[in-house]
Amino acid sequence: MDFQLSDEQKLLADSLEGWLRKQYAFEDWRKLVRSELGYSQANWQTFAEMGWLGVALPEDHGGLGGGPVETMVIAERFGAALVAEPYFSSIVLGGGLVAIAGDQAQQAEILPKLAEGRIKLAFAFAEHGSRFALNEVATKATKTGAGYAISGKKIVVWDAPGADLLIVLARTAGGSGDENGLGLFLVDNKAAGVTRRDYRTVDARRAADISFENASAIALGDAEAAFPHVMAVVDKAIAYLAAEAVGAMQVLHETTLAYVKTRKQFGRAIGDFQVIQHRMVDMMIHLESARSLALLATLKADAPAPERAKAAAAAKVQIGKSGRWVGQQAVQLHGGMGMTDELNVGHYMKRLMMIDTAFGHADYHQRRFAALANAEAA
Amino acid sequence: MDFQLSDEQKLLADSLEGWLRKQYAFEDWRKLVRSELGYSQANWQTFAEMGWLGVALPEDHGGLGGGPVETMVIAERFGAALVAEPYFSSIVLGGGLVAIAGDQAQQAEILPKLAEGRIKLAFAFAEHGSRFALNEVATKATKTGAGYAISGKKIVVWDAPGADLLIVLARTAGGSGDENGLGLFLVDNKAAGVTRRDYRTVDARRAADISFENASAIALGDAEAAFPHVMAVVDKAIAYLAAEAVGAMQVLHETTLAYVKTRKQFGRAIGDFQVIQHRMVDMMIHLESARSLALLATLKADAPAPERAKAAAAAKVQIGKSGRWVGQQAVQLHGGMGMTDELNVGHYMKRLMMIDTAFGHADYHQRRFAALANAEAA
Amino acid sequence: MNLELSDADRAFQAEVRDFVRSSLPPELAERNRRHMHLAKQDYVTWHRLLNKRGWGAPNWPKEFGGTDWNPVQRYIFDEECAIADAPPLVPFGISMVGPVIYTFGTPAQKAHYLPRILSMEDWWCQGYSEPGSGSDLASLRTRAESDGDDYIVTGHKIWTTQAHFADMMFCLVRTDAQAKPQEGISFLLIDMKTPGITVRPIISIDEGHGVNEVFLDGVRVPKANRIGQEGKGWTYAKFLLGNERTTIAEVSTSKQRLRRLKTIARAEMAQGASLLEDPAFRDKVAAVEIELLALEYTNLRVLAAETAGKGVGPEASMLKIRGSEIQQTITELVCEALGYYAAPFEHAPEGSNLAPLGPDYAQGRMESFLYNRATTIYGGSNEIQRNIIAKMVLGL
Amino acid sequence: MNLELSDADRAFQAEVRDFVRSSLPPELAERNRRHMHLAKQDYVTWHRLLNKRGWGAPNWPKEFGGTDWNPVQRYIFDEECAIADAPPLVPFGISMVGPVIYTFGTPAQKAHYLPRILSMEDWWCQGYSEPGSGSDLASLRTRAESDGDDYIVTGHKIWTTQAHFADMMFCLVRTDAQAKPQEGISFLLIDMKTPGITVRPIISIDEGHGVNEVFLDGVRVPKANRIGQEGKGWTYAKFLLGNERTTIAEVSTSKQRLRRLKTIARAEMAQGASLLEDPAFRDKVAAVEIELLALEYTNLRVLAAETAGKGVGPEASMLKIRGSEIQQTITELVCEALGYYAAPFEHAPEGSNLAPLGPDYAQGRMESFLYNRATTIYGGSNEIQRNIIAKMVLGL
Repeated sequence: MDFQLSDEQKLLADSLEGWLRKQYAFEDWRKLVRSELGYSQANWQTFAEMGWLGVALPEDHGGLGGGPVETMVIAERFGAALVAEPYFSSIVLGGGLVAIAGDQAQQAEILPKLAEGRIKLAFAFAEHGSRFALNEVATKATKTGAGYAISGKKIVVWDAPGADLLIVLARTAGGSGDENGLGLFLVDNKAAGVTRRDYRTVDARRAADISFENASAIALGDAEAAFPHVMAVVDKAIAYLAAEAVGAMQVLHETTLAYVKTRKQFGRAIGDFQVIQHRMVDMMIHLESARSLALLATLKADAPAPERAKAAAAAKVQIGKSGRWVGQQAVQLHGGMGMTDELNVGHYMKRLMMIDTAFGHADYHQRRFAALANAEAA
Repeated sequence: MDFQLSDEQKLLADSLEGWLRKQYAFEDWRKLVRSELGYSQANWQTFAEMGWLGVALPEDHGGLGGGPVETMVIAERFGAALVAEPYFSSIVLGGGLVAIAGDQAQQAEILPKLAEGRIKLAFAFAEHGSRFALNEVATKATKTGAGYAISGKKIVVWDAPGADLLIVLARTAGGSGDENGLGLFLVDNKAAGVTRRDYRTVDARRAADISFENASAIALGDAEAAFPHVMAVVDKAIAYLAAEAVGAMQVLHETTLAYVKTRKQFGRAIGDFQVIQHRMVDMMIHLESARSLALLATLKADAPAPERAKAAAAAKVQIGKSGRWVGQQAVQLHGGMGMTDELNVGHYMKRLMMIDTAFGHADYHQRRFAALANAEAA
Repeated sequence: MNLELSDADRAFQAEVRDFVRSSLPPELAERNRRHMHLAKQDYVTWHRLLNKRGWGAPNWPKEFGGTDWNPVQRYIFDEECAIADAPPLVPFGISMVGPVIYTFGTPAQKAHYLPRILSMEDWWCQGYSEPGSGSDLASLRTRAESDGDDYIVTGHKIWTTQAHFADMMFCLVRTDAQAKPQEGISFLLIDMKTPGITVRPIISIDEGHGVNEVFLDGVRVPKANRIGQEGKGWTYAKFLLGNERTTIAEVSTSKQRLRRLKTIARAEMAQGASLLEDPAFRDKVAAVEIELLALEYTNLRVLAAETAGKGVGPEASMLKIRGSEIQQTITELVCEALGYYAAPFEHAPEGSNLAPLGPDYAQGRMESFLYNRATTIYGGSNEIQRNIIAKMVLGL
Repeated sequence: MNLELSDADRAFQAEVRDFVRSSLPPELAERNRRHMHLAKQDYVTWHRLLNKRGWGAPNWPKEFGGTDWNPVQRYIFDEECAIADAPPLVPFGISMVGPVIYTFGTPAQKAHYLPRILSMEDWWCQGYSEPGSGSDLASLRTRAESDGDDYIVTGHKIWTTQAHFADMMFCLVRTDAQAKPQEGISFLLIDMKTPGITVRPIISIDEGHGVNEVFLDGVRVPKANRIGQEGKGWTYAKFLLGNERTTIAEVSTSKQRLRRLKTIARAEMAQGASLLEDPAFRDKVAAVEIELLALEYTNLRVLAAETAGKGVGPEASMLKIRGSEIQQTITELVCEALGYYAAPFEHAPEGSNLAPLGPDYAQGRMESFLYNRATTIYGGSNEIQRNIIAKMVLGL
């Protein structure tokens, strides 16, 4: 049992922290998210050059062959800086899906470009009416001569506006809710039959609702058996989000702690009041509990499916509950200042709320955890 | 809209408070509950003489014709004094069932004796395996020449050891879970075929598990259509328990408030610490919320079934949650002293826990409330 | 004891309902449903419709143009307005400064200001908080120096709701720097058009503009605009804060939001059933509905005590605590009910022909959640409210 | 980073499991399942079985008869003992006073007391709390007056766990009434058979006898029984309190109780399905299971930091807070799972031939819930633990 970062992992952490400290202050972030694209293409190239895009991609295809721990190191730092660049969509989800579901040729084609920052991916899976169930897919993929034609509507596709390729979860067989008959399909974001409605999200990122009308597509690997791959990548993505949330909560805890030490009311720093002190302690307990389960989800990310899924579900529950609580308390303890768009605190709260929503709220994963844990013990 | 007690109701409250103050101090209670019977027959006679047993029974049959408000006035005072005499079992449940389900002759026979304290009733409804569902009844009532024969097993029949007559909920027709085919049956507690295992409960009261083997019984009213009567009486009983809980919480709040004002640690009264102050405030909020819904359940106790049931369910949820929280915090704030059998605080906590258990925990009634409230709004 | 409305109350309820149904412009109700921050004209329109009916100041005595309604009538009125999605009444004039003026004002102040509040010729704002004194009002630093018949006011107010709409501000200022913190404060009525006043918007986390900073730089205010005695401003400020007992719990608004929450949860599907049938979500909705029911009856008990002339003590802080917590729970559950459609955060300009994103009921819900995070902060944070109860009610 | 046990750890795990399986008398495991308060002999039996195997003091260095186990090995040992329902180790000797004696004691003290702790010839109890000083130990009033080579000790200790079993007490006394509160305290080892000592039982809310009052009336204690320097007792007391980092979270016990909770919830039927399938109950179980998982990994992180020689700071207070809260949640859910059978409260005497009331798994569960209400009170209440973190970790 070992909870220490390796020397290489520490170097990675240091290089991230150094760059972010210099290039990614809150005011830099604010400018980026107000731009049309919502992030910086130059930053993305830097991420490629620093090796961050490829660090967890396979060595055979231009990556550095790192694993979930490297991804966690990145996630935690990106969470602390609110990084808006589409690492999560393009690398964790997109790269993850290509690496697990794509055939050798597809991997060889796509992954090196991803690592070099030459293309970006977005994953279109959610539909209105399926809520968080990944197997409830109404979007259809129909075999054509050259490949597939996709029809259907996907909602809230994160980072779709800036993506080159979309990976679309669609049904080739079976009925709604079947885990069989689901495939992943590569669709050019500019292809005919792809209609995007782009928008900003509450956490200042970009997303789109996308209609597909017989959009031309090719299957990423097996067109009928993608579901286990999706679940595997989503569980890894949850580990990423958990670490991102830990980074964000850490900043909120530090920022709020500094604030309560200096803000005066009734002639005393508000941090002198016992109720505020205990609130800060409970914030810390939430943060440390979230950190423990983010670690667990990371270290189980390559474990057999039930073990992996149980750890991911537990982490998702914890970051959902803790993230909301820590975010809301940070706003509360900042008083009126916490309510302003000008301060960073509210933006962290919003991001944590969106992390809770991604792939299903705490409730949803609590039920998933119960099913897995109770099956195990029976 | 009016939340004031009438002059008569105030008199009733005064007479209860006066008597309890003189005759029912905690040390008196402690002696009573350690006796074989667990309460005082002399007190019971006093209750009869003071008119408390009959106050809410029908005027036609020896009662004073009072209603739910009079019952609430009694419940709150009895809750504050932890009164162990079987008012709830004998009068609220037993008397309530006879008054609603019994035919005229049965009412004329039983109710005056109840009001005079000459007989006591206990209500045998719960079965292991049915948890809190009152319609899940496996105990059978079979027609015989003279009446019915009861066979089955009832658990945790409150106050059965001291009762003269048992009212048994049993099935004459239908299968488990059917609301039709249920009847109420009067069984002599000493009848052949009745085997009782008596015991003490955690709140220092008395109860019994009872086996019936062809025990001779007569039907209380209609032997197949008692279920709506049972629900009506149980909802009134919940209003009683809610008011009893309010009385108990009030004492815990006052006792704990007095304690934190005098108990010193680190050279200050612990009530000087802001965390303790806010805890006391939250205790008060719980108490007042419980009081509001106890009132609502009381004032809706004679309303049409869905309205009555919704108010009772809401009150049961509130007193379940608040009662547990207030009880546990009272123990916590009393520190080691709160953990002793010698102090009254732990006994109130135990009683509040049993009140939450009676007829189903907060969860159970929250679901019941949701079903009623969502049907109403749809 | 009984919970029934009297026949007179029922008749009143029907009267209010009929009026609101026939008078409230549907597009106004619709805008109120969708937006946290209405345009000034929306508030004014509704206020004037009410005032025309004689209901411009539900809480005022008849002699000043009020309704003389009893608390039960005000409760009924609030309920009916909330059910119809009417815009909230703007509190600064009728609920806050109005009673101060008719209780402590000079005949001239009454004659001038009260009719203008009723007609909404004057929109008021509240100059209490300052950057250094949020919940701790006694530490305020805005100073008013005597200069003949005037004061010269200099200072910096913050979190001033709708100052950008306001014609007048009631304002706490320090007239005596030597006195103890709570003494030496005076209560002034300041014309917002006076030279030296600058209003700067504060954008809140919902990206809306509701609150402002107000800078006062050598603002000349006639002493005739002072309420009551110099140095006694704290008394009037406390009177004002203590006056808002009956609506502070926001029960009617929360009930309406809860109805909407259920509508949304009925429409949202989760694995073949509506979200309202999902056990975990249903339980959370039921839990808050029961909390709200408890709050409603606690509020009614307080109203009844008020009607019975018992006066309302600091127990009312309890209503503020639970009311704000429940508002936050409901607005958060609404966002949870929306699932992924809680995410889009586009503020389409009025009159835009872009179809709304996601279902229509999703519009403005996240904004509402975000803006409501302030309810546990403003008007004395919930931490302060608990301090007040501990001290004033529990004697701790 | 990895979570795997090393091969050596796995071998150790198998060794412990085999030993516990083959050595723990089944009736002892059974009694431990059913009762909060075991007989003295039950604890002694299990301790001596372990000691015979060389495991009498898992936390001690080898030179004093301990095991030299690393934190992971101790974690494995705790897990295996909990899974087998072994009685808890009695902490007073091996976890509390033992390390104080081998760290600060004289050669004579070490030679005399340590072997007697290992063999459990001496049962120890802890004389810290007094009626006036619970969480505020520095205010203690028991005084020790010098009389030649002895002290004469007079005072009143309370909440003394298992004093009625004890042969020896380690005791904080005031040797200098003039010094500041935390100075002037000394740490004495007192033979419980010394004249002047009276032990009075305190019955707790579970109706069990675990704690006591201990009255000391002119008790003569040789100065040779003082640990370290006179007036430095506070140092040794803090060392002792700081020593119990690894087991304070009670993770293994809670995991075993959670397994039992699920067994009960699987057996209890509610409307045609097991209670574990009831959505609300299932969610509550899952919630606490996830909390416990977080605690387990936080605990492991602390152990790992300890192994890496980083020492453990006051963060460990966090383990006490969450550990006790989780214990209370689980024991409360167990009582809830029992439904009406949570009510019977008969303490059948050992050897009674009355069948137990209700299902066998209901035995002792309410007692366990009630006794566990103390976990957030003793060892420094959770309020105090939060004060400690605020001050020592957060600098507030």
